[in-house]
Amino acid sequence: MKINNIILRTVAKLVFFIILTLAVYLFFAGHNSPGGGFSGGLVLASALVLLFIVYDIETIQKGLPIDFKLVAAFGAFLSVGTGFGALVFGANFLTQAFDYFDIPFFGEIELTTVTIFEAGVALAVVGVVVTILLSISEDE
Amino acid sequence: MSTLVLAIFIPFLAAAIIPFLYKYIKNIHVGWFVILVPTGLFIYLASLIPDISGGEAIVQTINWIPSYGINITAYLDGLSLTLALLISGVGALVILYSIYYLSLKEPIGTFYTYLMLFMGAMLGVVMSDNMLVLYVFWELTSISSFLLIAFWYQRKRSREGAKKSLIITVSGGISMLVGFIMIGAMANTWSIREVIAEVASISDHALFIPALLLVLLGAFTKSAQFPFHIWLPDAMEAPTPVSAYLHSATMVKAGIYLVARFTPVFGGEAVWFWAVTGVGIFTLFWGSFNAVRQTDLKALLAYSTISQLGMIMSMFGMGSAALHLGYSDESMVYTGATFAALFHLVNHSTFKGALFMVVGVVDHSVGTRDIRRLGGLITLMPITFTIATIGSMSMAGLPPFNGFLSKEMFFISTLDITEASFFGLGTWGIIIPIVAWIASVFTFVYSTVFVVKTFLGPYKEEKLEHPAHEPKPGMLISPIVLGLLVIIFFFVPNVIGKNLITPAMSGIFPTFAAEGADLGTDIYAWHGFEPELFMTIGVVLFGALLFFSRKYWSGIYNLFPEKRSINVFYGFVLDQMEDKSTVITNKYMTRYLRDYMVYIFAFFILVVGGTFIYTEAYQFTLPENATISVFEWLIVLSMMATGITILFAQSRLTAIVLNSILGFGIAILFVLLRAPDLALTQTVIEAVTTVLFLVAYYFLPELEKENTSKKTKSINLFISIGVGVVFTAVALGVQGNRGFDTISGFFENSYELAGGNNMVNAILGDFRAFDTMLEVVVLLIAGIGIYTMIRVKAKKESDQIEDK
Amino acid sequence: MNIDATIEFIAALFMLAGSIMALISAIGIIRLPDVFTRSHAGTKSSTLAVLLTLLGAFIYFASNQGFYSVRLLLGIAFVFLTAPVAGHLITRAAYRANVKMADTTVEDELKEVTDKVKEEAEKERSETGEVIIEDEKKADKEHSE
Amino acid sequence: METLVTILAGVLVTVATYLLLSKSLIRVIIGTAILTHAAHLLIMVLAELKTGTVPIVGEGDPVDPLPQALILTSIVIGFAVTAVSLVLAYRTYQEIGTDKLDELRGEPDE
Amino acid sequence: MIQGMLTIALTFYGISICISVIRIIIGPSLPDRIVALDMVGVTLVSSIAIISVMLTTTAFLEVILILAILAFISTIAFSKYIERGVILEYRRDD
Amino acid sequence: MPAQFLLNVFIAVLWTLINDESELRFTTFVAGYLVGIGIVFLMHRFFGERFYLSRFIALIKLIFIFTRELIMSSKLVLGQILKPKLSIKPGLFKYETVLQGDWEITALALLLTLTPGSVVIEVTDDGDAFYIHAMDVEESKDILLKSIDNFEKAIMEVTR
Amino acid sequence: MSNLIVMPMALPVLFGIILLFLRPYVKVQRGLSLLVFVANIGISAYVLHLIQQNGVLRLDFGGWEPPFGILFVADSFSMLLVLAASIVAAVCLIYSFSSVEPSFEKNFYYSFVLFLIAGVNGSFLTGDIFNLFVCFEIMLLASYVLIVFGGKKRQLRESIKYVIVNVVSSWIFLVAIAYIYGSVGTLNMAHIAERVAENGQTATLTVVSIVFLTVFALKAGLFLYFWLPGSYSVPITPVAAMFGALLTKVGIYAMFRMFTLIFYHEPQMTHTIIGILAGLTLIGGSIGAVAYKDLRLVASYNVVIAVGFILVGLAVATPAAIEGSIYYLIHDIIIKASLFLLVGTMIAVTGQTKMDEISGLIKNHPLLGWLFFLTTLSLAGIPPLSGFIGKVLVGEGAVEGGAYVLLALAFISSIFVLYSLMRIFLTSFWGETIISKDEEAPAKKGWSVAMCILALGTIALGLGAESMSVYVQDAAETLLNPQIYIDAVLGEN
Ligand code: NA
Ligand code: NA
Repeated sequence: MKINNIILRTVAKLVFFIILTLAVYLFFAGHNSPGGGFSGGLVLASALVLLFIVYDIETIQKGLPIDFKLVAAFGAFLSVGTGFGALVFGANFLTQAFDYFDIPFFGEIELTTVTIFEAGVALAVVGVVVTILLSISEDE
Repeated sequence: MSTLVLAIFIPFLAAAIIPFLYKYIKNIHVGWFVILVPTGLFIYLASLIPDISGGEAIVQTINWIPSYGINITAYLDGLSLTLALLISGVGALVILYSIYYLSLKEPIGTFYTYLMLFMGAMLGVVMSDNMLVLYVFWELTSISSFLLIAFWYQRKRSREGAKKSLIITVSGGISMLVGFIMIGAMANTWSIREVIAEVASISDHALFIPALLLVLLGAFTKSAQFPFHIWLPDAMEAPTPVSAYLHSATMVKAGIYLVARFTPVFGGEAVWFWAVTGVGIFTLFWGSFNAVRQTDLKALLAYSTISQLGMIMSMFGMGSAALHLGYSDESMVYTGATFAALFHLVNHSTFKGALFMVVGVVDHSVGTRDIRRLGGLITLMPITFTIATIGSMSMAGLPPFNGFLSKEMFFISTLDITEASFFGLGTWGIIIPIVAWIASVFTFVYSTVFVVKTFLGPYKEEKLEHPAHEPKPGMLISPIVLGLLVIIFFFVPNVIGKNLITPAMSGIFPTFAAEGADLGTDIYAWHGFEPELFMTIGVVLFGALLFFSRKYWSGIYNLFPEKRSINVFYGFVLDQMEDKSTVITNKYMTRYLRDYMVYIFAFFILVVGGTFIYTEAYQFTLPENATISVFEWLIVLSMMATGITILFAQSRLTAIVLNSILGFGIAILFVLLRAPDLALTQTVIEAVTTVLFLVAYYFLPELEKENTSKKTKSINLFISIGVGVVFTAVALGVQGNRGFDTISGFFENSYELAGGNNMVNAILGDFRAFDTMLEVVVLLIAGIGIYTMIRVKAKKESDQIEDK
Repeated sequence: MNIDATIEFIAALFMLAGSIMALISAIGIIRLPDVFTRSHAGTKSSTLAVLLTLLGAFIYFASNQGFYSVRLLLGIAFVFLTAPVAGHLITRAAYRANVKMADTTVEDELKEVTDKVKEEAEKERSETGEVIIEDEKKADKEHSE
Repeated sequence: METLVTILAGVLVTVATYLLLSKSLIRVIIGTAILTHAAHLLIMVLAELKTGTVPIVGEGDPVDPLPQALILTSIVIGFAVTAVSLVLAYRTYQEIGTDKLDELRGEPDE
Repeated sequence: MIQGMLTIALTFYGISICISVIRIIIGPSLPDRIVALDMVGVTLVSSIAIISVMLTTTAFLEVILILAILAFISTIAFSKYIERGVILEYRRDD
Repeated sequence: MPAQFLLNVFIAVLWTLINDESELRFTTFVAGYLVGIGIVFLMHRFFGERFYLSRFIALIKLIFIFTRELIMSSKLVLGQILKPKLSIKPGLFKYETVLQGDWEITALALLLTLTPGSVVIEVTDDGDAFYIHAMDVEESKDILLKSIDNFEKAIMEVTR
Repeated sequence: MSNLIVMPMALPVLFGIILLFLRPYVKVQRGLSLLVFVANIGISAYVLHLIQQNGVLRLDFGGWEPPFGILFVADSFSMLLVLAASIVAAVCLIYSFSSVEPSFEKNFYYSFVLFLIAGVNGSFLTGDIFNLFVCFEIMLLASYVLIVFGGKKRQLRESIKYVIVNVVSSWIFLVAIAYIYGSVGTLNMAHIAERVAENGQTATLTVVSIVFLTVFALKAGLFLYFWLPGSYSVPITPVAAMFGALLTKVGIYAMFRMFTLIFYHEPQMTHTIIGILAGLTLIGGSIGAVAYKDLRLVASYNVVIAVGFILVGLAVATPAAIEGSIYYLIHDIIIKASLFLLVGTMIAVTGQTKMDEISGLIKNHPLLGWLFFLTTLSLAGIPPLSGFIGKVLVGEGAVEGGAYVLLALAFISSIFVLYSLMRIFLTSFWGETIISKDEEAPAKKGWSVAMCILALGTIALGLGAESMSVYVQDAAETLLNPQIYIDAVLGEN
């Protein structure tokens, strides 16, 4: 008797989007409440892990044809790049800049290089976690 | 301006150029170019004789490492000049000889490179005032000697000989270096002249005697003194010009030079006297005694060299007694020994150089040096025979050769020293002339053996590789010159005595010279019927007797069989060292991770725990704790139980489930400890880790029961508890000893400073963003690294070779 | 007692009720005879406990702080969505891994079907080299003694 | 509470140490994971405990946020290291066919 | 009063966790342990909610969600492992 | 059906614009949306479909039914756990459902599993039958079958 | 300007990442990584020069003043080490060009090398104790990957032990950081030093210092070196060279920093322990160096000996001793790289790993032979090569400090060094040439270029010791007067 994964797959689709949303939320919320690049990235990674468990790697990669190694590298590049970015402005390495802007509809918005930095962190986390799991799973 | 320093470096320069000369000049023997170096140096140095003999010393300095007072100071006084002339003079002759000795088929470029390296180093040794620079050159002589001994490195014996000489001489050198460092620390200078000037202030220092012994160790090893002499016979694997030059005329004299140089520092100490004299006298005897039984001509000469070096050494020892007394008429008597030592040093170079060259000639001619195969060469090689006879008779201390003069002076010194009433010489002093005399008898015997066995008796052509014949005339030039010098020095000894040795004496007895003492001695062949003459006559008579009755008493050598010799002992020590090191190292380097863990944890328990107890760090009172709610108790207890259960987990899945529980437990503790970000991250990481384990489990085997012995288990348990206890104890100690507020108040303004309300996030993203950035890199390395580890797999074939 | 305090009391009551549910479920987990019955207590009775507790917390924050936590509601929804899936998956896994059913089990209509499954699984596992079933049986034996 | 958690950390260290002394690579790796847990608890405990609110501006007088940031960093590093060790372990098993450390000694040189 | 109720509730949750941990420890089968593990996750979710209320902080509400999600992911990972011996497959035929 | 929703949103936006307040307010939008609901309900027959919010009502009904079942069966299971002497007789039986499609089957399975006392262990390949483990077959199978029936109907109201 | 001092770490990190995107372009990867190291050589030399003029430099990351942020501190000691590390890295890279398999190059080999060096340089430069931990981890993780490059059985077997041992030592490091933070409430090393000095080094702090000592002893291979020979003898040659030259040095550096800047108040306790450990290390290393015939093991035990030797200087802690240790550290970085490259090349050329299986190599590879000879002499501290001045100064310090046992062990160990390596030279290079030239793997040019640079380095360092003295003396002065460092960090920028 074959395994019928209908229940799991149906729920997983739903859950995946919940987690995804949560990941994005955590990423942006980190500034003022728990969360941030690491948490956001990790949660995002775990969402992908869920998909990989429920489906199979080939299926997911077809829908998501990304080289996660490069995602990780790009993330790290963003983080390190923020460090170098400060040099352009003559500031000390890794000096973060932030300011508040008033934007219609959204109210006061904070724009900060930390966000770029943390985006790097998040991407790196996602990239690495997925790279690790896929590398092992694809081993012959 | 710094011509003298330059003189030292010219041979090095030559050494650098020779390989190119050799490569590009094919038609002419490179030796002809090389010989210009020592010849030029000799002429230059000789031109300095008038200055030096006038009592001047030349000092020139080139800075090397001035910050540490390590400068190349060339210092030329009588002592240095004497040796420098020997080095360049004999050097020139040896090179001349080698041009005929070494065929063009040999890698002579390399040969002369080494030789020039040696010559420069040797000049450096005798002309350096700075102890450390002296050491630099000292080691260079050892190395060049090593290279020359192993010139025919394809032969195992060459390699062994080179190795032995290197180990012994370099070890001695290192010991000498430590001695120098001690002297430097005491006197606060590296300059030998300055040390000598300040010797009064350091002679009571606790390190004075250790330094003395260490320096002597260097001297003894280099000059092949008993029991370090064993390298010298093996060094005879070198080409004969090398033996003539390094291993009889010059390098082995470096140790003697060192003793002479440091006599003003250490002379007058009983330890110095007995060590130098005693070792020297015994070496004199031991060398001569063993020379007799040799069947290889070069080996015979090697032991002879050992013996002669011992003799010179002992004379320097006896001479040093003068410094014990200070400048007085009585002490001046003892300085005679030093004078004799210096004189014999020169003489030995002439006759021994000649003899080695003779052996080379014979070897070259008939293809063997074995005296059992030789004999009757007198008619076929008359010139060679003549030189051999001159050399041997000088060596045996017979007139009219220079060896006679210095041997007589030696006997006088041994007798004089028995008169002394200090250093326990009243009781033990008498041993010195007795041993000296016995050794001289053996010297006579082997000298006779050398000539008789080689040149007299029946000619056994069938045992030779080639029929005997005189060599090319060029090959004989150098031995003839040396042989002539042996005779010339006998007749006009005072030319050297006045111009070189007397100034050298001032260097050895500077305090005496300062007080205007006449340190020179007129050398006479005829002293009248004094005890020394009778001693010489006795030597000849007994020597002759022993020579002819050899087969009756040679059984005595069985008392000193090969298998109990120092040589064997040396081999045994090395073998044992290698074997035992393997055994010892294998014993603890088990290549078993568990043992490594035991080492780490045992270290942690013993050293950290030990310090904890030793420093009484356990004396603390715990600060007031936050109260513990029932929930917290339950969580902590559950975690403890979970942790302990992991130890008993039979399956890896159970283990990882338990680990997950621990992770959740940590997360809830983070919640209880007000760390939401941590709880968040911990939870996700824990789950991802679990997935990771499960993914990896696919490739891993199931847990098996650890069939460890009860004993191992209890050791493991003991260690584990120990680590836990130390860990906890120190943690509690730290809690009980908080001295400062943390710097965290700063971060409470995270909103104003970094625009974020979440302090932890502000720290990670801004205050300590550098950590975070690097952490991302760590992750990246792990991620890409894992990909790489899985992708890069060994090819099967190459694995087999490498995995042996 | 003002209205806020009453609401907060009710919230606390919800939470307390939830904890009692959880406690009973926990007892079930220890008392019930096999993994299938335990999963009834473990994965589902506790769901009710979560429902009550999170609801209580939601009410409390709403009343006390005027804070309507969508996250708490999302949490409830999430637990409701996932708890049954988890329960379904564990029991299915347990069944497929041949975990023993309680002796009191009265009927098993799946058995005849799974005999076939077992064969397939056996085949597959022998290919992958995994020995989970055997091993768990062993562990099973060890612990039930 | 500090003392209790310290002791818990100590117990975890003991457990982890015992695991690190095992033959099985999996046990050893789990041991390292537990060690990391203990270290994190220690860092928490050695900061000022429970005397404040969560370290978010506006919540009140917060606990020390710095150790939390350190632990966060350490958690992530710990994950990276665990992943690497696991992969090494299985690669080792793949190539050599054992995960028993006493069988992974290799040959002595002589 | 409310604090007291919450403390009791939290204690009950603590006891539930303890009991579940006991089930994890004694097993006997792996699914038993997973059931209990899942239960611990859910119980912790509730506990954190109560702690949040006791501390009157909303800082842990994210943790609640995350814990619920990851307990779920862990559970399905374990289940799949028990069922199939592998949790991430390159290609699945069913 | 999405058309109905879009129309509703359009009405809400229109409402907001018509109001032409000095600043944008969310409440205005909500009000507009409510007005829209009324309009769309009246007009839904033009689309030839059900009113799109009727599913929402059915969903609420489903939740209500479920909560009732949940509490009932929880009581049952908790009661059994707390009985001094366990007297349960668990069992595994097959149930063939009339529901079809991923979402329906999943929903039923979830609801069944959520209510204590029953777990869906397997879904057959073609998804037409469940194997259900019941904690106490003898006592609760009938009750269970009844609530399955309830669930099936409620689910269909939402989905069809 | 002070941003310059982050470059020795930031550049390798940045380019390590960039290279990940350039996977197929091996030539570009080579060029960029070499460029990074050459730039680092230039930067570190320039910064070294700056330090002599402006004193200790610091860079507060993000502009956050110490002790709140993280900062890099460049004093002569750290910068000398960075310079030496950069040179060695560049050389090993050059060696890699001609020796590393193309498949490795395509699998991010150069990135890992860059990361490794980034970690090493970061460890030398950081002024924050936790950041030191992170830098260590960068270095370690890169080393975990590099050690196993090739995936051979031997490599896997040893690397798993290497990883676990390092995980445990990193754990102890973390624990030590927890203890120190618990004790003094700060992470900035200068600030820790100030606080420790302020209240005195209490018994607890002494215990904590010993925990740190345990960590660094493990990393440096001081007494706890059992993991070292196995690990250092398995990686591919250029990696082994970087390991042998650099990794233990980081531990040694940390020990010097800790026990001169922070924990120098109770030397009769701490420095005595260091002395004892150094002595035991010298003995163990010496015995090990002559125990085996495997070339790589001999080289590895020589690493151990050097560790013991350098720490004799710290144990004695007189100015001469510290200066000597610094000289010796730099010397050892250069010469150990040389030794491992030579040994690796010998193995590559012959396919044999044991010295008695190789014979007469000098005939076909004279350059290799003479470089080996030179390296042997340099390692034994034979003048005028680079080991000499360090040896003399440490000896002088030991004499001044009355540490005669250590003095004896330190100098006797050089005899063992000489013996162990001369044995290789005698048996493997000299002797009958068994293998004919065409049977051997050809030695490529890049190999010899790399080794010649190092050989020139050891000669130049020995002959030109004076040119370094001003830096070394400044380094030692800063180490011995912690206030200089503290003022530079906590004073106004
Ligand atoms: Na965060
Ligand atoms: Na659940």
